[in-house]
Amino acid sequence: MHEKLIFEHAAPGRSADAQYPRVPVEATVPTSLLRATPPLLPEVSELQAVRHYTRLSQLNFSIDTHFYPLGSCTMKYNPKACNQYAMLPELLGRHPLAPESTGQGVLQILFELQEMLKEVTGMRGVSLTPMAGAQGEFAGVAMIRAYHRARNDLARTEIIVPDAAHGTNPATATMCGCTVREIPTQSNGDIDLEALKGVVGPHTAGIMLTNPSTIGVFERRIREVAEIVHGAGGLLYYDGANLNAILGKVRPGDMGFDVIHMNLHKTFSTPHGGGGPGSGAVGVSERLLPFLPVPIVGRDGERFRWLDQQDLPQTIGRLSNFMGNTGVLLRAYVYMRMLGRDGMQRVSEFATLNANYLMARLQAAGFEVAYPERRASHEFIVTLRREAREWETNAMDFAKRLLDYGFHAPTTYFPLLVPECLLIEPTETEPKEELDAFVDAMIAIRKEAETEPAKLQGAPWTLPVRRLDDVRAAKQLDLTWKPATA
Amino acid sequence: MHEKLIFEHAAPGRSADAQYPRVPVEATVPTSLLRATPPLLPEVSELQAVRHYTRLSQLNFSIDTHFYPLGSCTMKYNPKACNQYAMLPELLGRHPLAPESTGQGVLQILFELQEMLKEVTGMRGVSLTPMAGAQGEFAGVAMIRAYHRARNDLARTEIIVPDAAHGTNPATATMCGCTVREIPTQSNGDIDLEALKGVVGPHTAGIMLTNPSTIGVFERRIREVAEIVHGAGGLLYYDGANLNAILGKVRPGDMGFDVIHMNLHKTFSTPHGGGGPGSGAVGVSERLLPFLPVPIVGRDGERFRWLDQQDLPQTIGRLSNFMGNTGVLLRAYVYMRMLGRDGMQRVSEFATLNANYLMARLQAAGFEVAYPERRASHEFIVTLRREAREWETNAMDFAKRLLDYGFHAPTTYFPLLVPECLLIEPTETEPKEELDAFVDAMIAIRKEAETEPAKLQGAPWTLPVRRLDDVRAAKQLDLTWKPATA
Amino acid sequence: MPFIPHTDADVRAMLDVIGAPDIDALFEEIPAALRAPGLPGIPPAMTEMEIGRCMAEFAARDGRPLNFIGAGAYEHHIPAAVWAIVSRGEFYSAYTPYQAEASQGTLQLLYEYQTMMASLTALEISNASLYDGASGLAEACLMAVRANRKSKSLRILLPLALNPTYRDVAQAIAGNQNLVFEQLPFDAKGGQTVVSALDQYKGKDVTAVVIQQPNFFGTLEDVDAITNWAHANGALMIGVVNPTSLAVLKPPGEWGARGADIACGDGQPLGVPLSSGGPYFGFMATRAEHVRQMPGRIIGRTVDLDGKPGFALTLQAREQHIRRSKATSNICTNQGLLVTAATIYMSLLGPRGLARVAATSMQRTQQLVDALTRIPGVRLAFDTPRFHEAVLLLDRPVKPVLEALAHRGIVGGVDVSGRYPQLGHALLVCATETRTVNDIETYARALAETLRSSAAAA
Amino acid sequence: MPFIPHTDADVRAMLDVIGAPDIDALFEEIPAALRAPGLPGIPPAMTEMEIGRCMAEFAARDGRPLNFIGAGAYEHHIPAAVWAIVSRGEFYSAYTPYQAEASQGTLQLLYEYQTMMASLTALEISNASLYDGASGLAEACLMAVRANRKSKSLRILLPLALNPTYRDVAQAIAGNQNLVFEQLPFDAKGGQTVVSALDQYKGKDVTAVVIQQPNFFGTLEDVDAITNWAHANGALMIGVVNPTSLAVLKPPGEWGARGADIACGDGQPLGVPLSSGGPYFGFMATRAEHVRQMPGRIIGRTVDLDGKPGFALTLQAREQHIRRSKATSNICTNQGLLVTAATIYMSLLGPRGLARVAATSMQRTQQLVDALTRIPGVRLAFDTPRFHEAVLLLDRPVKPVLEALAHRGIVGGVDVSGRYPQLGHALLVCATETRTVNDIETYARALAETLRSSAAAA
Ligand SMILES: Cc1ncc(COP(=O)(O)O)c(C=O)c1O
Ligand SMILES: Cc1ncc(COP(=O)(O)O)c(C=O)c1O
Repeated sequence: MHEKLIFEHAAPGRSADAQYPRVPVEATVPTSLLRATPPLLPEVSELQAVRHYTRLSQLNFSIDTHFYPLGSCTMKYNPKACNQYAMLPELLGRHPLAPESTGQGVLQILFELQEMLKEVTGMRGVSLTPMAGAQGEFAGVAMIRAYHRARNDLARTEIIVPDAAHGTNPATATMCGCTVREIPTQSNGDIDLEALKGVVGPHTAGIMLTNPSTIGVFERRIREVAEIVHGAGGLLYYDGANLNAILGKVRPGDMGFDVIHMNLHKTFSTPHGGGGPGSGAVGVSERLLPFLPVPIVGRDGERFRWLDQQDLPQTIGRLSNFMGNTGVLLRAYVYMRMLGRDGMQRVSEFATLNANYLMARLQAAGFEVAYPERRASHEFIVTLRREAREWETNAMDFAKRLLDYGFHAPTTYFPLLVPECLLIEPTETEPKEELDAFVDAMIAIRKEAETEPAKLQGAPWTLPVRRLDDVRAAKQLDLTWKPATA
Repeated sequence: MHEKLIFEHAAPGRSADAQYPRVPVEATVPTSLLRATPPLLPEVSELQAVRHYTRLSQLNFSIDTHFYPLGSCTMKYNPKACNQYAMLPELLGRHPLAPESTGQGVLQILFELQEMLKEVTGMRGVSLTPMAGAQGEFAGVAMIRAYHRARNDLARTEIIVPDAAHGTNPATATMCGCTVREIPTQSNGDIDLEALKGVVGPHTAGIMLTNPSTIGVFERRIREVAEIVHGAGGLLYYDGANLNAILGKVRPGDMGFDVIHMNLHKTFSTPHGGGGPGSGAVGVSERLLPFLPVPIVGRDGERFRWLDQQDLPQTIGRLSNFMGNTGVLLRAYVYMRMLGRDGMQRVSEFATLNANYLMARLQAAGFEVAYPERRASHEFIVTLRREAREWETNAMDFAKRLLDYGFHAPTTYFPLLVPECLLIEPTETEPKEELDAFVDAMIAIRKEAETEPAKLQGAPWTLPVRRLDDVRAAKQLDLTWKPATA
Repeated sequence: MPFIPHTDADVRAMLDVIGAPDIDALFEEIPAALRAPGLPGIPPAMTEMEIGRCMAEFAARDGRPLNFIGAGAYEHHIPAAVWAIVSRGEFYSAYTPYQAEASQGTLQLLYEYQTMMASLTALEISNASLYDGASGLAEACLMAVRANRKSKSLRILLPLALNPTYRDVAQAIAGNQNLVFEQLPFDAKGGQTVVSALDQYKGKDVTAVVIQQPNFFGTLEDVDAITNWAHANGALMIGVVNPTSLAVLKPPGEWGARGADIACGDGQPLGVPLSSGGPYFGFMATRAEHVRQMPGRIIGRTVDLDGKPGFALTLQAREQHIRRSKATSNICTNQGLLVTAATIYMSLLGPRGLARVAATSMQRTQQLVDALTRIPGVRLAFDTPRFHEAVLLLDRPVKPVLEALAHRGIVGGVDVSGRYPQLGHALLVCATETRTVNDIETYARALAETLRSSAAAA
Repeated sequence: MPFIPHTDADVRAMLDVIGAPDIDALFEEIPAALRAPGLPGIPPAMTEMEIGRCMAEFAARDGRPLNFIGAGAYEHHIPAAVWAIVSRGEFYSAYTPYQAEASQGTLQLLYEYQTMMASLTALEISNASLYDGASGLAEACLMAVRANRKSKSLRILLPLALNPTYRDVAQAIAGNQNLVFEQLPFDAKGGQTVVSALDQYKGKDVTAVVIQQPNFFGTLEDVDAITNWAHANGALMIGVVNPTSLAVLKPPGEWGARGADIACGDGQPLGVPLSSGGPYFGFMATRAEHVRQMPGRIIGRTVDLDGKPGFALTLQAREQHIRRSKATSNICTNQGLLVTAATIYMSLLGPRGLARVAATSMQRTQQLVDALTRIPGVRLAFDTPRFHEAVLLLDRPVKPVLEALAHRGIVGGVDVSGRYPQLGHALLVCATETRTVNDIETYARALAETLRSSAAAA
């Protein structure tokens, strides 16, 4: 189904009149400040807009319609209750700067959320303001810097990052004015401790780690890592993107981390929204408490109130105009309350069960797994290097062909250190049947790769478009529609 | 896309636990009253249910996704506001039997709706309780009967119905214990007055008419019809299914009708919901006021209250357990307030413009229109008898092929008196471009009918299923799924 | 022009094609004398913002009192997923699936619904909905007349313990076809229909016997005995049932030796909000032998040209659009969207969830009865097994008590003494799984205070 | 197990395939000493019904006061269609469109969004969102450093009349890369940035000049003069703008002789609910020449293997997942769903609707100012052209007045005297098209009474 652009549905003078004030009013400003020509917004009727965007929506794969095992992204079911209860009219209508006396309900929710996240991470303080994982990383590294600065330890500007790290880690280090030191991953998936020892020193601000790492295994010597880094005067940052794997099983605080961000849109299942919003709440150990980004919800007896710069004079400051993605936080809160203490543990148990089962089945089916001697965490890596070598195919072809089979593709070509890889994260909310169907599809596709590789190379065949030309997209930039100049 | 049955997603013991009380409780009733085996409800997770029904929804055509010119059904845009504001938590949560003091808001809405419907129809009283058009018809004919009975005019048990009438009209007459006298339609689309004169008499309870009729033309001699029927002692029933065509242009009360039902789900755009709910509010002239179905909202000064059997001792009674489809009424109310007095007139103007334009274009393209010398009302009939004669095709083939072109089919084979007909109702909310695209599709299909009729006979080709075997459906009844007996 | 997409240029171009000078000309066939001078009585248009504000104000005026009424409409928890999916345009804005190939979503869902309802009632066939429970009973009575070919009397026995509005509606609808409804009394102590009252009809022509389980008072009837009596006496058995209760109670298909013939009721408890009385939906199930007498839409599974399974409306020959004056009913538009909600609801609850909702509701009602009957001046009318409703007897008129409770934000039940004067000051109460122990205490406290202060005032 | 579909049989079968005795064995690589003993501090699970009740109670506690605050987040009417569509699972539960072919819905929508925003700002290129307006400004400053290759100073001029939180956020984020923010004062009478204050920077290396239009006080700035100054002095011009205002105000791309280089701001006014502060979204637009310096996702139109048009993420080489430590920003997850809302909002409003919202909001604010300044003890701080906010000066501290108003259900504005002590008792108020003349009167009456009674009490 091809759907025209909204602009192509427009006609001059057409509009959805019910949506704006009936009476025309002049904008009373000096002409020099006035707009000369109206903006190119579409002139369509309400039905046209509704039909257009409803049809567009149907062109998407999503959790609600498809298995979506996108590794590192935790595409689990987003309970509808979270959306419904976060969208109660009172909650939606509240202005962020309204007096605290008119917001005790929402403040209590946020306070309780802070407390629950402390418990889950084993940290001492939490700030909810970062608006996604990467901003949480920013807050974390900025706190590490502020810590060293506060101790007048100004030379510490290096951030150590394993080669398997997500791109946001090094990018964040740079945004915080640090330089990045990369260390290799061993063939067994663990960090190379010798290499780590080699890079730490008086310039070390800290290390950023995910555990389990982006290659889907748990770093067993995490205490040694902590000792080495702490011993050298650095701090440990925990990238919480993979918290789903260990919820209730092991806490970052107990592993020795000083700061963590959590992707609430992953572990706590707030919707991914076609790219966001997320939330990157941060938690810290005792020593970083003074530096947390503001505002934070505090409690005075029965009243809740915002803690601000005045309350935390050493804060790294504000990261958003108000207090972050409140609506996302409300959803995470509802989700956490529905899980409860037992449900949270089940999350990691069944996410891990699903990943290990899927890994075992794919292995049994002859696929090469990147770290076969390791337990999978909540995700694992299949490398298609053999398939790529033997037949005219690659991981991207497999990914595109999976779409034809009705599955969203796993993450492709990440982490960068495993060739032709698929990073597969089934999540705990998928039933065994779905995993089995995925294995069947993978087997069928490999058979096609062998016998009719064109089926893969040309894939997808059954979607609204066939394979798109990315190179052309980047070379012949077409980033906005322009009306035909008739 | 094939989607399994929900039962095929189930596994014993699986469930959406967040949805029911956590603590098991015994049902404390004598065993003789207890259920022995659990019912066959699916055992699925919340994600499975959400995914299944989301995917199922995508298999539908609907106004929100497709042009849907289903004649006689007024498939116009259903404004989202109507849904949102009818679903405010307070409105959804209110028990129908809660004291009137706790329902003044909703009672005021219903009262105002009654008043607006009186104005629109030119009638003296309105009851909102009938739950669809057909129940409105029932209420209307029952009132006609009650009227005659009250006058001790017991012989009047015949209802006159034109041959073009919708099936609900004769079916309703029967349900009211009346017998049906059918009268023919003239070739110009008007009622045969001589035939009418021939059937009226002392047995005549009344006549049921749609005006404009189901053949899409306005009965010009409606005053004569009224005189004949009234003269014979009968009453006039107005089937308001086509009210969209004349809103604000001519009022049934002014034409001489004694009773009308309105399909609020047509003219007042409440959603059709895949088959309902609707609302068949009825309006009556002075003489039928005492017989209106209860309850009705009355007003005592500033308070609103339910009028019941006690207030209307001659009422035909109650037609539903409470007061009809309140939620539908709320939606109609919001819609009417958004239209306002001018907007209502525009409804009929543009519905009529669209129908006449589409008719003119199809005629110009060589299609045969059933009543070419008449103005179309908000709908019109194309007969494909020529196409059916000349090529191996028929109206059903055209309808099915239209689906491939992305249009819902018009109503087929109704009214029964026009062979191979399509009853086409574009409604006022469709833009000219959509009508033009429909004409293009009709032309393309006719070309196919001539050159490759198999394209039509095998249609649809692009939908989730190809043409379904209706005969088999009726012969080899398969009305419920049965688990495989393994 | 809200909701109208026509530009001035469009209008001109379209009129040109039509060959009409202006839009008004399109109405020229309407006799001038009849033309309306506009609609001066209709208020001017509001924007969406304005009506939204207005609706929010109406809603705020009504508030959200704590509800203890059942009486045919029950406040159950509705999973958020239900209406999130029901509100999708593809379900919401489609119509009756006349074009089966373009409506497989709705059709498959309805087929699943039929399966669930058939199983819930333990009967073989379900239709795809009627308007509501009360009108559904009227349809069931009319159907019984058609199905019971041996009976000529049109006599239907209705228990006095049947929801009185159901009786009213059955009378209003089926009365026009001369059905005769006669009443079966209930036992003053137990609140159950008196089985021995059937004896007077022995040997008489009875078309059908109706029983409601649980009955209007919430009391459980001796359905086995009554069903057996009906069948022994050539009558069809019609059960009016609460679908939630069927998760724990014996289903109509298993009543007595042969099972009821028709089950009907209101589907509202299955995911449909109270919403001041509707839209709800009526359900109906029956034995396979009666399928051609059943009113309403029925969906069947069939195959397409490629032999692939698919779904379509079937047995349309029973319906008004084909059979016209000889149809099984005049119903056309039904309550499809509510059935959509119910199907998703039942899928989410499953057999275990629905049973737990039923059992918890029973327990809550018992707790409510216990708490309220501890108050001086309040006692229980019938101490027999019940589902999730009970009749309480007060020592004074009910209405002022309910008004006083309403002022405290409590909707405390229904005054049924008007319909059942023989009971005295009778109050019908209900608590479902949505009422907490706290809620029940709140009610009990408020009632105790109300009775105390009105006693003091008197 | 809420949200987990595994049956006992599934678990057993799966463990067998894995070859593990139980689920716990899957965690064996975690050192035993680190294993957590559960999560005792987390409360037990609630059912959906329970948490729903709880949330409704929280919400009811906060109520729905009448709002007169803007200050960076504006209460506009949001068409019902917006969130009805945004909430569709296909938008709501998808992620970043990495698999373009399976994400054409999101991608096409974003391409449409980019077109709308580019046009609204009169710049050539828009990205697909940043977190919010404040962090967007920080990104714009960092981008300016990259884009202005001639400047080495990292010096950015920020007006004091800029939303102070934006300044805080810019400092918190960009400060780590040693950007230096210097302040441009505003005119005490007019509330506008003093253009002549730029003179002191003449000949100095300035990387970029920021201006907010309208500024934090709602006042309109002389954007032409400032833009011209920036360009004459080798600085890039960054405009922080309110998107609604752009329907009537001169867009950044047309400021001065050459237009601003970067426009950014918060997209919240475009269909995003206030929701206690988020999620909103930041937008950013720029000239084509700077596209490779722009942070955030960008969507491009391309063709598929058959030559059919389609949409894909493009210019990913700027982003963290490819460029890592050299990326233009660390942003990954953005605010896609809010952009979805904004795109639908802009489609529904169109150029006419958005202009009318803007102009009506201006008018309402004027009416509000007129009504409030009629009250003794209340006067206007700046009588210069403004958009839809204004600073009022009270004759006493603002905070207690706001608290008193809150008790009357009115959220009367923001106390800005903390951030701007030089203004005295300053109250920033706003009225959009959602505030009626009635609302304004209600506020005026309440304020008059509050001031009167607190005067009496004092
Ligand atoms: C391992 C890892 N770290 C960090 C991030 C960044 O989080 P966000 O996208 O919320 O900014 C991601 C997100 O995909 C991730 O997978
Ligand atoms: C002309 C006409 N009359 C009556 C009806 C019956 O109305 P309802 O379907 O609301 O019962 C219809 C519905 O399609 C109709 O088109």
